[in-house]
Amino acid sequence: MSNPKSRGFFREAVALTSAVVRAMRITGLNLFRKPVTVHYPEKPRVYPDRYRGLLALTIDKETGEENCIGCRLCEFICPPAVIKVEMLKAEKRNYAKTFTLELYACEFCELCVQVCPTDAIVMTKSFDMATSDRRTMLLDKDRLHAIGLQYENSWGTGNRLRDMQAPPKKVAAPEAVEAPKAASAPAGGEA
Amino acid sequence: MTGTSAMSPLLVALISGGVVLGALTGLLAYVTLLERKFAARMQSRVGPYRVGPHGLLQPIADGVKLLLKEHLVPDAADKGVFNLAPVIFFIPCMLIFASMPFAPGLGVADLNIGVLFFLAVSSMEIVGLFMAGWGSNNKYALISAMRAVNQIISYDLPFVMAALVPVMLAGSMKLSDIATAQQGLWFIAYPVIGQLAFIAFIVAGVAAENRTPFDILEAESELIAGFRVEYSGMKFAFIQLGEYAHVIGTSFLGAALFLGAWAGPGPSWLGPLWFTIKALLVFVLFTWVRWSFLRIKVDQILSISWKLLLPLTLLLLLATAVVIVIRSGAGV
Amino acid sequence: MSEVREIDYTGSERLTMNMGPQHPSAHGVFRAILTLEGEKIVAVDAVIGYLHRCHEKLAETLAYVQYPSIASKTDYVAAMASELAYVMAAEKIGQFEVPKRAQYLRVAVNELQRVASHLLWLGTWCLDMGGALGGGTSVFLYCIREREQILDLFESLVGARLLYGFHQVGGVRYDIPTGWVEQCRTTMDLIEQRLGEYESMLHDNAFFEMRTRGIGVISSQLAQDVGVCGPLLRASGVKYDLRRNAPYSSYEDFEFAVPVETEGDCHARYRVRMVEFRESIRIVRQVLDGLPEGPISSRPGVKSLAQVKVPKGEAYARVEGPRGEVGCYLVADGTNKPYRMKWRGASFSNLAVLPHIIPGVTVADVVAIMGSVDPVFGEVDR
Amino acid sequence: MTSDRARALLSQITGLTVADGGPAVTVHVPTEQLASVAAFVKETIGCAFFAFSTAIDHKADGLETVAYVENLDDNITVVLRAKLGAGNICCPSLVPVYRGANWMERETYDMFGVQFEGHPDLRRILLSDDWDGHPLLKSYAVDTPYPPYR
Repeated sequence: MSNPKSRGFFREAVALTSAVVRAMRITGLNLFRKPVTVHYPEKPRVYPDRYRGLLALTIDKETGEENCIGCRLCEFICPPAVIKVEMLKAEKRNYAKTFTLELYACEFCELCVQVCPTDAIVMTKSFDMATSDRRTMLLDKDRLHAIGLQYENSWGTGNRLRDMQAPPKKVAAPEAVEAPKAASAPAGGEA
Repeated sequence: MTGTSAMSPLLVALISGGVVLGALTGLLAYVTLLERKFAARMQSRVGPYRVGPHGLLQPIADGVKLLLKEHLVPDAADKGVFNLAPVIFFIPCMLIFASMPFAPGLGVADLNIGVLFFLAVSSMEIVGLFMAGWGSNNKYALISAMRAVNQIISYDLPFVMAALVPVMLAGSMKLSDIATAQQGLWFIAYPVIGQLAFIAFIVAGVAAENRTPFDILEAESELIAGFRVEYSGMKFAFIQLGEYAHVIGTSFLGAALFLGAWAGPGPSWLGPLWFTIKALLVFVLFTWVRWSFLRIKVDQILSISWKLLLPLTLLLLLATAVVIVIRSGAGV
Repeated sequence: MSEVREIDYTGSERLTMNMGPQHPSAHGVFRAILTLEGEKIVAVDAVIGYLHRCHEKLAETLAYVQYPSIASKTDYVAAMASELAYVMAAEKIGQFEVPKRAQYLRVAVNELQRVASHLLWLGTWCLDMGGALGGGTSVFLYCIREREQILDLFESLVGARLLYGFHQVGGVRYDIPTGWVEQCRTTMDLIEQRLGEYESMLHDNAFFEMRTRGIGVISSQLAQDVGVCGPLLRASGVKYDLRRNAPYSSYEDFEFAVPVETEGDCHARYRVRMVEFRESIRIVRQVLDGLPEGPISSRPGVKSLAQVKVPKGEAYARVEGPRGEVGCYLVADGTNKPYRMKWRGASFSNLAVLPHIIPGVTVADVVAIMGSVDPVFGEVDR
Repeated sequence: MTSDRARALLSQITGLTVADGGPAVTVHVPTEQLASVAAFVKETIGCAFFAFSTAIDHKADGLETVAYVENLDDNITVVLRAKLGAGNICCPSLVPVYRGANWMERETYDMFGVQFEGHPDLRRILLSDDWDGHPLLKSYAVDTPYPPYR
């Protein structure tokens, strides 16, 4: 306050006027720019390949079998502990007897995807999960499979993520480092 | 009131008052939409969009919403004052249109002291405002009311001075006379004096309407919403409507004083339309100023008023007087 | 402060006013109990803790592989900085090496984060001073518009827009996708151009100067005594930047200027941050030019909880976040979980200076000072 | 002033143990000497910048307070560590020396229950005033059925 006061009548008048002109020029300039608003529900957003959205379980495209072997790695790694898995032992391979995911507490850190040895759990390119009932956010195995079929899956799967973070010893293949954008096909069972 | 001499003057006044009020309410509602759309485009947004095509029904939705809202009265409020304040605030804001001639002969009461009436009535809103601030029994509202008294008193002076320049040039306080005097040359086109007076009018007008950068009494980021923080529902709507009525009234006054009122190309019945368009232009200018600046503090507002604006407008008045003397001397 | 608290709140000429916890300018949930004489503030009591989420206790229960993605929630406006501080502390104790490419990527995301965070600061600060129904909103929305571009960059890099989980012990989790470098360059050019627009709205603007010059002066002595850091410290005339004075993550490879102002008022903080914008953009460009090839992590991708074990020891890792020194003090006991973790939130120390500078100013100045301090309450309360 | 010089200066004071190695000068201070050593560090070594202070719960060995102070001009970090001893929760306050210790010590009191003697305003800061116990103590039970937080 001391500064403008000491400037004198005409200096202050000139300073005020130039401030007015410059500020109004910028707002006037933006008047003719295209609005950046996206009319969301009508016009879908474009999601990048690595989008971390709703979680889903995958089904092997060829055999039609679920990929999850119920190993519970995702349950252990989950920081907010939203995943609960029970293992069902079988002859050839194991299955998840139950698989529940409390989506309302999930923090979408993608650690469960990263640790999955069979690429069974993935993230999808969707965040349309608004609901008026909390219970619908408690996802069981069937819901997770349905979400996986309903929405486009993101690029990240366990094997891809671990390949990308390849340790120095294995000498990362250049395409593994540069591939992300190209290899955006929906994650299938490639375990 | 030419051509309606068959009817009694009271009836004419009632009818025209009703027409003006009705038209005004519609105008006010849609002026809010205009401001919101304009501000949105300045900020790279689209503004109201969902209600009706491109948000055209938004003002109606807003009105209905405010009608249905619950009326909350704070427990410790001074109930009488609290409930009365929006009305007291609203009436002068609407009353300012009484002296406004929308076309030659079309108006409620084209008083011969029209400008003075406008200025006097528009300053009366401070009473309602102070009542609202005091009656709410809220510290934010109280501080806001105190600031309001400071600000409006100090800005009425430069506002009057700026409005006096066209009055002096026209030689009359009657708004229709001022409009007629601008048939040849609008007062804003008067070299130097006209433009400076218009700028001073806009600045003082912005301050008198409590809009950014002079909205210290509303000041959402400090005083939340100042004097209206406790109001809800229709009482809030009254305050809001009153504010917009004041802004639009000032815009009409600006158009009448500086932009030649109803003068414009085309037949004379287009006059009211031209007048409204000019008033909306002034309104858009107010809006543009509002959405371009940061708010300044109360002491700075006062110092701008007393140290900058008042001397400037006084000088302007002096210059106008000199011009008038020279012109009349040349005429004689 | 004690001398402030002793003032009688019920003095006859005084008004006690609560600013917050729910207040448009509280920047979250901050409660300042102001004692006013007219519009002048004579005493302030700051109440924090409304956003306390037990981060330090939580860190004792979560493994080193889990916590980095939670660390981003301390300072949610600059998530990358707090993640980096945590993993750097673990790397310091375990003496894990970090590949050069990972270090450069860390620098890139941290500088992008600084630009994003400063954009949010500029916007919200102008919102404080200009009001939600005035020019402040315009600046705010312009800033948010540009910040979105940076969030888009993060989204295509990590997949998330706010809480990233980008860092991990020994490197980073994500490599850049194809086309990211070009996208980043375009964004940087755009933001640099738009910064000029903000400056022409604010710089030398008489209205802006009236609100900021000479307001909330922090002397360099007070700043150091309280532990004020980051742009606030530099605006008070102390030339101290961790990126320069204690380089980490290959910051020594890059050229950048450390702006210093001596006034210590709100306007000085504004000038410091405006220079930092441009310096950050400069660093990002240097990273993109000199990004080395190679692995992004010195350790195999995380597969299990016990994968990262840190030997017994303790370390204090510091990162120059957008708000200043983000420090993580870690005590490890040889298991896969820390024994004790302490966040030194930059905002916590910055906010602690408020009781020293607020008495004597007016209500309108409080919001300007709050905004110039730029607190993020996730980091204050943790 | 350099780190080595600071080390030498500090090791001359009786009662202090200066840990060797590391970029930071770590000093183990007896509790009763804490305030005077802090004043010495501030005035003589020039560590005007108060970074942070906290405490560590060593279970049976009791609490230990840690304070980081820095000399920004010469890049010296001094770590003041004081073992309170088992069962002892009293510690002299650093607020008379560093004003920044005010909130930091309030937080330490809040989380560990350390009673800072000479602190002008020792209240809880993050938790509410009616909170029971001091949560960052290792003995503080987190009573929750969810496995990772048990």
